[in-house]
Amino acid sequence: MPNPTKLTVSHAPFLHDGSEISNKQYNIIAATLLAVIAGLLQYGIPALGVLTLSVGSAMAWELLMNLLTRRPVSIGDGNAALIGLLFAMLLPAVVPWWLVVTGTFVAVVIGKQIYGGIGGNPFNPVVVAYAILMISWPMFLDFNAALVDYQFDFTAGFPLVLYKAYGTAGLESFSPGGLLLGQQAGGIGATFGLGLIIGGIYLILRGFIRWEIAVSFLAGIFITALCFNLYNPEVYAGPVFHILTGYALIGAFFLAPEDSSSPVHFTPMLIYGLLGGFLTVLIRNLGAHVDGVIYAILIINLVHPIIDKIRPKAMRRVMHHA
Amino acid sequence: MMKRPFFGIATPKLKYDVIEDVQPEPVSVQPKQRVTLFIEKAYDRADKTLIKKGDAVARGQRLQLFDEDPAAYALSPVSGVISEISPFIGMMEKQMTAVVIDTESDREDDRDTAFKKVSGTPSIEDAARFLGRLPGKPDFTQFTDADRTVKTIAVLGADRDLQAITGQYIIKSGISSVKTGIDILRKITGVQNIVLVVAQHQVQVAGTAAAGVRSVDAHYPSAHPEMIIRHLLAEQAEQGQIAFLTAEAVAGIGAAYNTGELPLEKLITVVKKDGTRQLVTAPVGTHAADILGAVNEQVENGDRLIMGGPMTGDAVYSLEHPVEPDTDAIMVQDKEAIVEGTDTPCTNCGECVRICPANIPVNELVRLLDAGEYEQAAEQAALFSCIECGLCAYVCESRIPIFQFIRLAKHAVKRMRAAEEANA
Amino acid sequence: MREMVKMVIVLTVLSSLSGGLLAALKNNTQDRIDSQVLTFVKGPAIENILEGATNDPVNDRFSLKVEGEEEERNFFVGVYDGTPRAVAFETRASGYGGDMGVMVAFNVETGEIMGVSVTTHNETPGVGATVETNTDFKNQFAGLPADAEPNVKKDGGSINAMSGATITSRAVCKAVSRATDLYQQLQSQIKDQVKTFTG
Amino acid sequence: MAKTIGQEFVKGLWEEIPPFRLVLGLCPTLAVTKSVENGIGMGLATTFVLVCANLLVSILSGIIPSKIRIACFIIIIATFVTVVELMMQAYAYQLFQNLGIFIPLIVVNCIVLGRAEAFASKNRVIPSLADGLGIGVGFTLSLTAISAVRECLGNGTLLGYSVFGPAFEPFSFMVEAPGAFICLGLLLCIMNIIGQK
Amino acid sequence: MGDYMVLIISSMLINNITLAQYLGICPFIGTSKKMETATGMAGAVVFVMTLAAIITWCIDTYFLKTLDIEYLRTIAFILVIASLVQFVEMFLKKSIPALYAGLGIFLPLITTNCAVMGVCLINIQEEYKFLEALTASISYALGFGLALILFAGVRERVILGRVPKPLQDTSIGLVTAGMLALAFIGFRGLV
Repeated sequence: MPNPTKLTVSHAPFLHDGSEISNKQYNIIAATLLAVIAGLLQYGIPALGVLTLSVGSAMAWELLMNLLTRRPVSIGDGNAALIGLLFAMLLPAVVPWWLVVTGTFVAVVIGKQIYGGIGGNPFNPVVVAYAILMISWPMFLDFNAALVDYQFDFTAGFPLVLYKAYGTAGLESFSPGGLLLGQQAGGIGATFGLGLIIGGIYLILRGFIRWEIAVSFLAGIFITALCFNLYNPEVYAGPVFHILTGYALIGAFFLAPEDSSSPVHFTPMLIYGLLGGFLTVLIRNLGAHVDGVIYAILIINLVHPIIDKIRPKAMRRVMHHA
Repeated sequence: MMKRPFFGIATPKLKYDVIEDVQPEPVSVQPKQRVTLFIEKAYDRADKTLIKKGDAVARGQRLQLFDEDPAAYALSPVSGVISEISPFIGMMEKQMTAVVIDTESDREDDRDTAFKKVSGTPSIEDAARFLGRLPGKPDFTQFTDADRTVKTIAVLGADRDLQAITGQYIIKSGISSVKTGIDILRKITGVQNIVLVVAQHQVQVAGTAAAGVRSVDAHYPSAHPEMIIRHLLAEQAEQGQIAFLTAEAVAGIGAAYNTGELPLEKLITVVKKDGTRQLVTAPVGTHAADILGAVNEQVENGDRLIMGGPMTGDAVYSLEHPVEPDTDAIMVQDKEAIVEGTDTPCTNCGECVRICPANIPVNELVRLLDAGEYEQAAEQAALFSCIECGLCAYVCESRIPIFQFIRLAKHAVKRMRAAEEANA
Repeated sequence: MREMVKMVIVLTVLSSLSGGLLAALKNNTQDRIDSQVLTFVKGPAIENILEGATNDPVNDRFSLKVEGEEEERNFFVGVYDGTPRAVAFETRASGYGGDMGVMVAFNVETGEIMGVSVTTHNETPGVGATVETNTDFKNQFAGLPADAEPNVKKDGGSINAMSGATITSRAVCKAVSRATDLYQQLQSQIKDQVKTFTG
Repeated sequence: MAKTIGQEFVKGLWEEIPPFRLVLGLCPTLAVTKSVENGIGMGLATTFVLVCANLLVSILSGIIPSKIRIACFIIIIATFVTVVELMMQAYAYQLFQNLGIFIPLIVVNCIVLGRAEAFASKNRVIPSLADGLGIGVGFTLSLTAISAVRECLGNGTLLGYSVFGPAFEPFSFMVEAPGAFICLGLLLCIMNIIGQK
Repeated sequence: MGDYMVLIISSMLINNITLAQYLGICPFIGTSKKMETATGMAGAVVFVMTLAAIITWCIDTYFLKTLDIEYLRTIAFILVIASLVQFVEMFLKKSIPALYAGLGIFLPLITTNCAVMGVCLINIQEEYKFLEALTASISYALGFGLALILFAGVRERVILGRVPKPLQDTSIGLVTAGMLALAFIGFRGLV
């Protein structure tokens, strides 16, 4: 037959719901916007510098690794940008440039690319990077020291440092409403609680993050903090304080639900979140670290492959097969 | 139409299409020039075939390939002359033989009478011998297999795949033939418990067929035999005790014994590029080009032609591909609408796990398959629990062709195990 | 059987050779090891708290028998301006990562604590381990009377604990308390002995 | 097949360099490489034990009945480890303090027992010596390299001398436990890349 | 009671034998590629480590220290551990074959597992009393087992990923172990 029609041949199924990685990443980036803009308004130009440097260097590292490993260039999927953005959101507004670049190197190269790129990493790259920097240069990540040049019309202390040093006595100047609106020192994109909550709810409704993880993470914080608080209200702060300070909200909505480092089954997701919340408060109240969220997430990342084995049994096939 | 909803908190559900109350009569299509038939047997001893190139065949004639293998046959839907016999490789390296018959319109009335002679006394042997390639492809080996005792026959009047309405139309318009078929099945198989499984809106119509009626819900893949057993017939779920036949096949059996003539017109749902549907009847073996021409559907370079439904069908590379006895739908997809698969790794988002009707840990499975660990996938990640519905690949945000991975892996493992057994 | 005998002989000979070699080596190095331990383990801590002493406190030491203890304890003497004025000795308490040793120096004339310094510890790096360098914390002990029983604020005492390292701080307090007890118990003997070290 | 003495020595420096090629003896590699001084000290101590043990094992291999050979090897190795331990206490006490329990633990270092069992018990004295020396020097070189990287980045110094000047903020993660693991993992990767070429 | 709690948590999590004290890394990397092997090794280590620590503690306290020959500690300990492993192997083979089938192949590996010897030495170095030594040894052993099993869980996943060629196997294993150690730093101060 002369000149037959050339058809596209591929495998079933021939329908797709249209979801794609980049769409999800860009939506998560969009969801951070409220919190990021609030941070920029609060901290001004230096924060913008940190933010752009972080996003830019993260993408540069990704490109470099793509070239080195001779794999398709993947900066278009937005994941590197998201990693850079989330990393910057955790940082104080005033940090040296080399710290940002090292951080994104650790996040993108060691946290993600050496595991084979997106989906391979067993730990959240952003959290790994931040934890490593926190060990190396705690003085640059100390919010009270970093933000000393800023004049705010509210108590400009990092609530958790005050809490660690003076117990509940240091917390009188913080009101839940103020904390929710970002009247606290903290990371560029981690203080404006309301923005993070709105962004998180948007992502949950759109199905880009799992509500099971976010909700159970916050529930874990709430329950544990409540228990401590009831046991000794003089020493241990209440649950609302714990949820609205530090990295609790950004952790619950943006760090813990990261796909590659979290479980996928229903019960494991709940356990994962609850354990994360529990550890967060435990480390804050008893541990050596000021904010427990980073390590709590690392630990739940670590246990996720094992708890994800708690899953319904696969269906037994009953059809007869020749 | 099939996109992810804006609010994606719940697991997406794919709904089966429902036949309209006023459904236009199917368009009748006749093959132009030639038909192609597949015989499920390797064409490996070309000199020993019973049929030869140049043989004249009559409508309804059994075309058996080898003398010692009576199960490898096709039914000629037309009268004509065999113009070509050649090997054909189907999906998963399946070795088949393609037989091309040039139709001769002047021999239209020449009918094969072999079946008519035995149709007075229905028997399972004759049914297997003559009716196994009727439209709907009834599998009579289910009853002759010594390893299993069938206690229930499920007649599937709902459509397995999305967008097709073939099964529903049979129930709507041919319920009396289905009833006759069921009566004959009772007689020839000895199985008394016959259940008619239909879509919810057709329960009343189906009730007239004097059989137990069950309805499947509106969400894909509830009309899949595995899901029907699991949800509707769980009490009889012993391995191998339930046999499945499509309503079209049962109606065909009824019609065949009623008239002594073999019904060879296949009912097909044609889904056009714009998503509209058209029912068509055409002899088994009719080329897709003839059918698409009859419904005025233009196919261009880069479009996709799918034999079967959108979730489980096969994309074919030629418009000359024929309708097979079990091709319920023919679908044309515009090149703009095609979503290509990618080589991106799994991001562990878990959508596949949540949508999988068989509770397979698909995320783990796909990682194992990506690393080539097929045996481990079978042991740890329930590879063989897969019922091949295709939903995992439908929701995959990395656009991994998971469904194809799974089919390949199953094929590889089966072949490996067979080789091991042969060596043992 | 012969093989069995051979096995036993080889093993015995090998073990005895090894034992003999090591015993000889041990005897020859014993003294040097002892002085090395004093110099490197206790030395820095002693020099730290007896800062400004004109003698070498590690060498100017005496030992006393303490009731209920098998081994004798070493006491190090600090000479200031020609007069032996200070004595330092070590006490132990269990910290976060096991036992820690604390060297406590007393002024024999006033009976006040002159300083404390940590000799050995196994505390968490970055947390309890800062006890080595945290002078603010350690300076709180200087000037306390010899009958003091220091305690961290959390336990109702007057010492500010190092942030995040309550257990380590507690252990230091406990060790210092033990030292004050011991000092009071042995005060007269110590004073007698110290006098013998004149410049 | 037979290698010259030189080849026996050189193979420990590249072909079978521990712990990169011979992935053994990871614990001391990670534990003591915070500073170059410790790294070299540990390397030399291990080399001493390796050489002496190889020497004695190859001499005695004719006498030792094969059933109790492992026990004999262990006694020999443990003796030399104790010798190192005592000598170090007497003459290099600070190093002894820094290396801590990893000095007695040379006794369970798989490299030492491995060489005794796999090489020295089957070869003559001179090749065994060369083998022990080669592997030992290779191990020392590896430890020096790893500790150089870790000390430089983690402390900004090399053998105690400042490398990058006062403006450098040390990446102290490298001297902590997680840094040790990650650093060794990445160095191993670099070795693999070099080895492929 | 509280002191023992502190001891347990610090030995198990904070001063984890592998992740903080660098002991037993060879088996940690070697047996963590599959969950089954990891569980087997973890079981064997818990069993042998506890026994070895107790026996060496007794030998040190009642034999070496009384005779004042502590310098023979290294020889004594390694011989005790080696013969203990042999004995346990023989004992299990005869009396509990089921357990032997699970742990058997790991037992010979334990002789050169420096974690076992390390715990014995730590017990002496820290001057633990008998009960403390027992508690610490069990906690160290459990800590090793816990880390090993968690590591195997992560590693099973990492192995299936598309790790670049030069990083595969031990290299990526070490990096992942580093992240494990990083996570365990989070436990600091938790007593």
